[in-house]
Amino acid sequence: MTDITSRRDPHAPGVPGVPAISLRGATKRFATKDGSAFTAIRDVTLDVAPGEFVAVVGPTGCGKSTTLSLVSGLEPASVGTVEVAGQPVEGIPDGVGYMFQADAVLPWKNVLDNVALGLRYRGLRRADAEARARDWINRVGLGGFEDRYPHQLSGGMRKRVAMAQTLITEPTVLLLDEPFGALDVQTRELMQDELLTLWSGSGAACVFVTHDLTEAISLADRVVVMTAGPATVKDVVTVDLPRPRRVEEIRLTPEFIQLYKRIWDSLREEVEITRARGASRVA
Amino acid sequence: MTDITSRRDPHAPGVPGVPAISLRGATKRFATKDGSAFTAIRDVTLDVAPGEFVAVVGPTGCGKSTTLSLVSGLEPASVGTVEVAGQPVEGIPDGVGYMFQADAVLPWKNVLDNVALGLRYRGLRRADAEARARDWINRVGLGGFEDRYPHQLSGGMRKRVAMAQTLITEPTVLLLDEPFGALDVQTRELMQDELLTLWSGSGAACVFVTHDLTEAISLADRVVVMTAGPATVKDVVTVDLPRPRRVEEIRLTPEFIQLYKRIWDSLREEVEITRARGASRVA
Amino acid sequence: RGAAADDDASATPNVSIMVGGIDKVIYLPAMLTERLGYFDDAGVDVDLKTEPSGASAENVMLAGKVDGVVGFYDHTIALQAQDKCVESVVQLAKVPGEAEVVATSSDSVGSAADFGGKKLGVTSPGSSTDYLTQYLATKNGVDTSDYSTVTAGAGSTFIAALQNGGIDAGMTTDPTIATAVDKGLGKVLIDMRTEEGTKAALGGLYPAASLYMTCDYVEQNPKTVQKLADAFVRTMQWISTHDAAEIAAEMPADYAGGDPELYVQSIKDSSPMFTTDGRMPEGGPETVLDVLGTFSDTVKAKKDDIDLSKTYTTEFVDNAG
Amino acid sequence: MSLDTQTRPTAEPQQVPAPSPTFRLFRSRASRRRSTVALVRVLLIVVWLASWELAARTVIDPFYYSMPSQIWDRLVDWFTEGTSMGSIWSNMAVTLEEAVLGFVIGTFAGVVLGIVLGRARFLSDVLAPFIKGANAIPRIVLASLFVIWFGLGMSSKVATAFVLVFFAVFFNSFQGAREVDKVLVDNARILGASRWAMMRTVILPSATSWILASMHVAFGFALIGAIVGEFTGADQGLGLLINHAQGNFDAAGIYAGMLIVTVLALGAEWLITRLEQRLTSWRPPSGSELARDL
Amino acid sequence: MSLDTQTRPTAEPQQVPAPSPTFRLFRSRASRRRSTVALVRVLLIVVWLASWELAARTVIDPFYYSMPSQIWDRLVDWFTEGTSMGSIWSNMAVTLEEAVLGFVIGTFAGVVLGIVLGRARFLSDVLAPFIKGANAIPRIVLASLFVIWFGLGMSSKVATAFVLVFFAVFFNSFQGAREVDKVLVDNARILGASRWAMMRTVILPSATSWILASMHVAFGFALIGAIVGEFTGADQGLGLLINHAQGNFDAAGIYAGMLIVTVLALGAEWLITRLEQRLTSWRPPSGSELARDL
Ligand SMILES: Nc1ncnc2c1ncn2[C@@H]1O[C@H](COP(=O)(O)OP(=O)(O)OP(=O)(O)O)[C@@H](O)[C@H]1O
Ligand SMILES: Nc1ncnc2c1ncn2[C@@H]1O[C@H](COP(=O)(O)OP(=O)(O)OP(=O)(O)O)[C@@H](O)[C@H]1O
Ligand SMILES: [Mg+2]
Ligand SMILES: [Mg+2]
Repeated sequence: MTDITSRRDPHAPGVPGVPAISLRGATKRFATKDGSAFTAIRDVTLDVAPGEFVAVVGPTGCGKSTTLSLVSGLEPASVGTVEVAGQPVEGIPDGVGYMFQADAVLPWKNVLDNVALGLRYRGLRRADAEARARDWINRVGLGGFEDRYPHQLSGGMRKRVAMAQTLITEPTVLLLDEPFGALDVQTRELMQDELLTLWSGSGAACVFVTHDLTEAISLADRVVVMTAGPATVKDVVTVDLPRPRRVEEIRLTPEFIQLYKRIWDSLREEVEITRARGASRVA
Repeated sequence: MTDITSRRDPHAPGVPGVPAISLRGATKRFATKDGSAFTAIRDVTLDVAPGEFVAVVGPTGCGKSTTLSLVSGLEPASVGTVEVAGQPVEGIPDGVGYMFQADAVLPWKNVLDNVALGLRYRGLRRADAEARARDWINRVGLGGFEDRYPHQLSGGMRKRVAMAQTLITEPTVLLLDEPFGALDVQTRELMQDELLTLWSGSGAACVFVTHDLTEAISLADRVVVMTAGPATVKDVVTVDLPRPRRVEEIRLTPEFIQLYKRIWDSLREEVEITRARGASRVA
Repeated sequence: RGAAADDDASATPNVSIMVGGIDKVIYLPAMLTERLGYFDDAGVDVDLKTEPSGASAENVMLAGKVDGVVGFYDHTIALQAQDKCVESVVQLAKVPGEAEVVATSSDSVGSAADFGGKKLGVTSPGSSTDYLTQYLATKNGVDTSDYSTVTAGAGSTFIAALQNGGIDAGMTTDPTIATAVDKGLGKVLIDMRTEEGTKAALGGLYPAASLYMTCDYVEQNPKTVQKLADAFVRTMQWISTHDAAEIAAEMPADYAGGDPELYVQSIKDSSPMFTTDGRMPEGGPETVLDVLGTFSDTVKAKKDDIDLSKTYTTEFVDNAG
Repeated sequence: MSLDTQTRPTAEPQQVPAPSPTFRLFRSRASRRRSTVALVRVLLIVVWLASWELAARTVIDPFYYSMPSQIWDRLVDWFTEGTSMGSIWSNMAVTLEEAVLGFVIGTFAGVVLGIVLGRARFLSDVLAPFIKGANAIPRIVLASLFVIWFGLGMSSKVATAFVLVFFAVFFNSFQGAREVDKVLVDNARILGASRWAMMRTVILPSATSWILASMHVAFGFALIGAIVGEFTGADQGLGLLINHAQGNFDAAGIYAGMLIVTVLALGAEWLITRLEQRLTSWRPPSGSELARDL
Repeated sequence: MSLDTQTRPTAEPQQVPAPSPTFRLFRSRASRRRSTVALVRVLLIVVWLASWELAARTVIDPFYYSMPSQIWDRLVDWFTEGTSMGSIWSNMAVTLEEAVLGFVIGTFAGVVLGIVLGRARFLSDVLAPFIKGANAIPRIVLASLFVIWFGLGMSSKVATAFVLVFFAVFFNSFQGAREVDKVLVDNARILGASRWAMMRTVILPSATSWILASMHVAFGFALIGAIVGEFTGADQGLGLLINHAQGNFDAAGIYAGMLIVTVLALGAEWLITRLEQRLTSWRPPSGSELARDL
């Protein structure tokens, strides 16, 4: 793994003391067909400092993606406040990068154009944008596939295109929704490396949704465990392992195992609640 | 984990001695834009017996999904033969169930109707189909969400709907393309249980694509490692661990660790080749 | 339109004339004048346009898009009822050139008195075929509500309607009349293509095809109008001195459609309707006013205010020659 | 960097039964929006009519353009006194019947043929040029051919309405059937869908928004078809009324006729929109959020 | 249960440069398919013409229905001798020019307005009833209004063609702009797309198949519009030629005119299909595989 520099970068953007992301009692309800409201997340309060890496874990369907959509400004909160860099979120805040859980690359643009998209939107000249896009395509291991269209790629390759598309804009608030789920173990580690390299240099705040606890612990400064839906923050575990970390080494250390166990127990409770609720509702 | 019965079920369908799936030198080429051919898989030879559980691992983009699409009859092989239950594949063979890597549930049907779909296609009466669908919805932990539409579900919930949709038809050849990637660890184990329960009773042949080696080893009779694209079968590792298996116990046994290491090394080579190739092609 | 500036005896003014169906036999003098070269001889450059479907030709003229219209005289009266001054400068026909054709299959219609309960075809609602039919019926004691008016168009649709019983009888012009008779589908019941027939049917002449222009145009471009009148009057005289075959020979070949003989026949049947001098026939305007004043909603209301002398002028045809 | 770890209440009900205040706020915002829309519409109409009336009384010639007050008088006249072709209601009924018949038959044929050809490559390759060519045949010419073929009765107008509706619906259904997501079709095939079940459960629902989009245009076309047919040959109907007005330089009559046609079209439109809402109720509530920001 | 573990060759080239025999087989199969299609088409035409000719010579009356041999004679006549309205080529040129202009302007306006309204909820809510109502106004009535407004020149026919094209394209662009996948729009917003960039890179490409589908119908409509305009008042054009034939019981002339219009439409269709292929080259090669089985 790449050497990772100090996680508190002195050049980090954002006013010191002002959290990059701040959720205060954020609740999101969706209208359902019969007119009643379905609460997806409830009273979520969470601050993420500039330059901090937070991993979010929680039972499936609890509300992790919904939380990210509030931070990104794509959905307004029903109750509570959401702030990015100290400003209430209205529309898309500046500097937010969001890699969606679903496939979101443009089917009518090839890999090169898809990756260059954010730069083109920011008004870069085509040649410059493409040069940087090529660099990113190589970093995610897709060199040679520049002129393929998304439907000609495998699921994992599309994910990596989306990754490059998001990272190329060098966001200061980076939201990643299960980015590496469709990758093989090794590629996943390579991508994790890439991500850490970018992040550590930039001082960006990063929120990383994953189901892989090992991944969560090895990447994050803090791991947030969410409750069964409607989700709220159940537990926050600070990962005090020194950086740079070498996953293969640390995963056998007692600290790692203890952290893993703590998160695992916390999460299991929630999953069981989710499960029991599903079963009882039908009974 | 549930108790798992003998993996050679006496009531297994299929003629004894005739493999449920048989690929012989199967090659698949796609036409690319400039008229030349891109080889996705090359010369794949593999037999799967009735009642056997085969896990397939390989670098991302190597051709795993393509292999499944040949077996399912959705794509014809360019060269070589593909047989299911001793019959050459033309159109969709009887008894094949295929859970796609991409989202494939019908957006205009709610969860209940989506799960009941296969039974309705088979001509079951609505009431019967729905009763069985409700049962399956509970098994995958979605009780209470029967009348939700797919866009109202989280990514992991949609995957579980797809799972139920596939399993309800009780296929004799079961193809699963990264079914549990989007699930949290616990839900994933519950689903694995469900899958094994169904499979062990049915004598179905199962091909299971995954990136999670632990999952592969704990579920499969054999693990097939594929080479970097164009994929062919590189290595086949027989998992001789006794069933029923308890993942949490066996993962610390020396056999497990040895198997893991063997597969891991084999796979790492391929991933590195893929990676090097990507890098060199641009250089 | 800067036509006034062109109004000079020596210059060659441009005039655009819209014909309400350039290939209809009743409007034949327009194209014939051009074919005979009389417009050129008179020193006027005429641009003939066709507008196949009736009434909006006048709108186009009033909107200043064309200078003159070859159409039915009765429009000048209808327009006056709407406070628009339009006058006929050359009268091409003294009778409508229309005939009531009865389907051969229906022998129950022996005269207009038998119209009751029948389906009677007209070319379009509010056209002169419509008003003449109403007039004929009423005059023969059949109320307009006792028969049904059917729009049957002209040409093949009319013929087909006769054949398949869509109408029992209908009023139309040549070559539809000639075709219906030729195909044995219909016979002429009331013939308003001749002076006698028209007088018998309507009690007077019914001036129809004419060249009319807005009063303003006529006032501002007397010399141009004179040239047009000269050309048209020559044509009218030419028609009266030549037989149908000679006339047909002057017309564009494809006006004969599929059947040249039939075309000659229809010219022969219809040519008695033309005036020989372009003059408004005596008593004609009164008949027209009588018909429209009875049945047209717009004219009915203003019947007593209509000043017929403003609907035509013989000034130019008098000077022609 | 602060963080509040909430202790969670024991049994938070997942469904909130009574709408919370926030929700009521949402709803009232939506209804406020609806009334704004209605207001702006009415305002537009009033401004338009007023300026028309004013212009007609001053600059433009009402002989061509008529004016709202005259049109209103004509409408009142038609509805109280009747028209020269009988009661206005029966004229409307005739035209509407022709249009509705043409619409229903045309839509049905267009959807069926469109979907079938959309999924049957060979058939569509063979038939495409014929259908595309047929679409270019001028409908007024066809209208008179139909009068010849079918006579002056209702059938010739229905046929004219049909040809207008059919092509509009056909091309959209055809494209809609082609655009179906391949993975959905594959999934249904694997699940054992028969040809017919595939059509019913996958192709048709997926093409629904295509078909509905064409239906919005199609009813207007059906009315046009009926009226063109009436122009060519008929004994009753709104087309004749308009034609009659044209023959009499009655601009007010022309515009009044067009107005009635428009109102009929909007009525049908309303019904189609209701149908649309029913058929697409499974969709995410359409992108108002999204449109706001765009 | 057997299994062959292949030893892999050291450096298998990932791209196969020369088409393998299998590939050549594929290709020849595709070309064989193309020629079958052509053959069936020709066969259909021959059968149709022959039965028409036969019927006209025996049962049906060629006075109404004409017959292929007469139509052929009329065409030969037109192309060698010319028509009463000048050379057939100049008539075709006039009509084509009107149609093309109406088509281009109508498509442009339809796409722009459709896309803008499709994404601007409030505007579309306000304007929808007006546009839908306007769509129901009979085009023949409009055509005569256009002559009054724009005169007898080309512009009135272009306007008639325009109104036909516009609505067809508008409704599809509108719906196409609404159907854009929400996640693609969200992604582009996050990536910083301006309103205009969003239109250009997301909405428009996504609505392309909708727009193209409507363009297939629209050129036929443009021709119809031009011809309707010519019916209303003109001095040249195919519409007059057909109208002239109608007035003279020249059934052969009517059908010959329609045939020429059809050929023009197919020519334009061919061009649109080429455009379509270019614009949708990013798509998976359409579901022939799929259609075969369906
Ligand atoms: N538009 C919507 N309408 C109604 N309910 C919704 C909507 N979007 C999400 N939900 C519900 O909100 C809950 C949370 O969804 P979300 O996508 O945030 O889950 P998640 O934690 O990301 O799950 P996963 O790990 O499976 O992706 C789910 O129960 C889902 O059904
Ligand atoms: N329609 C197509 N046209 C061209 N190339 C294709 C097409 N479909 C797949 N490919 C290529 O074939 C290769 C194998 O794809 P496949 O989807 O089988 O990979 P995979 O092993 O399933 O990968 P992943 O683990 O990422 O899902 C990839 O390089 C992909 O780009
Ligand atoms: Mg999610
Ligand atoms: Mg795959």
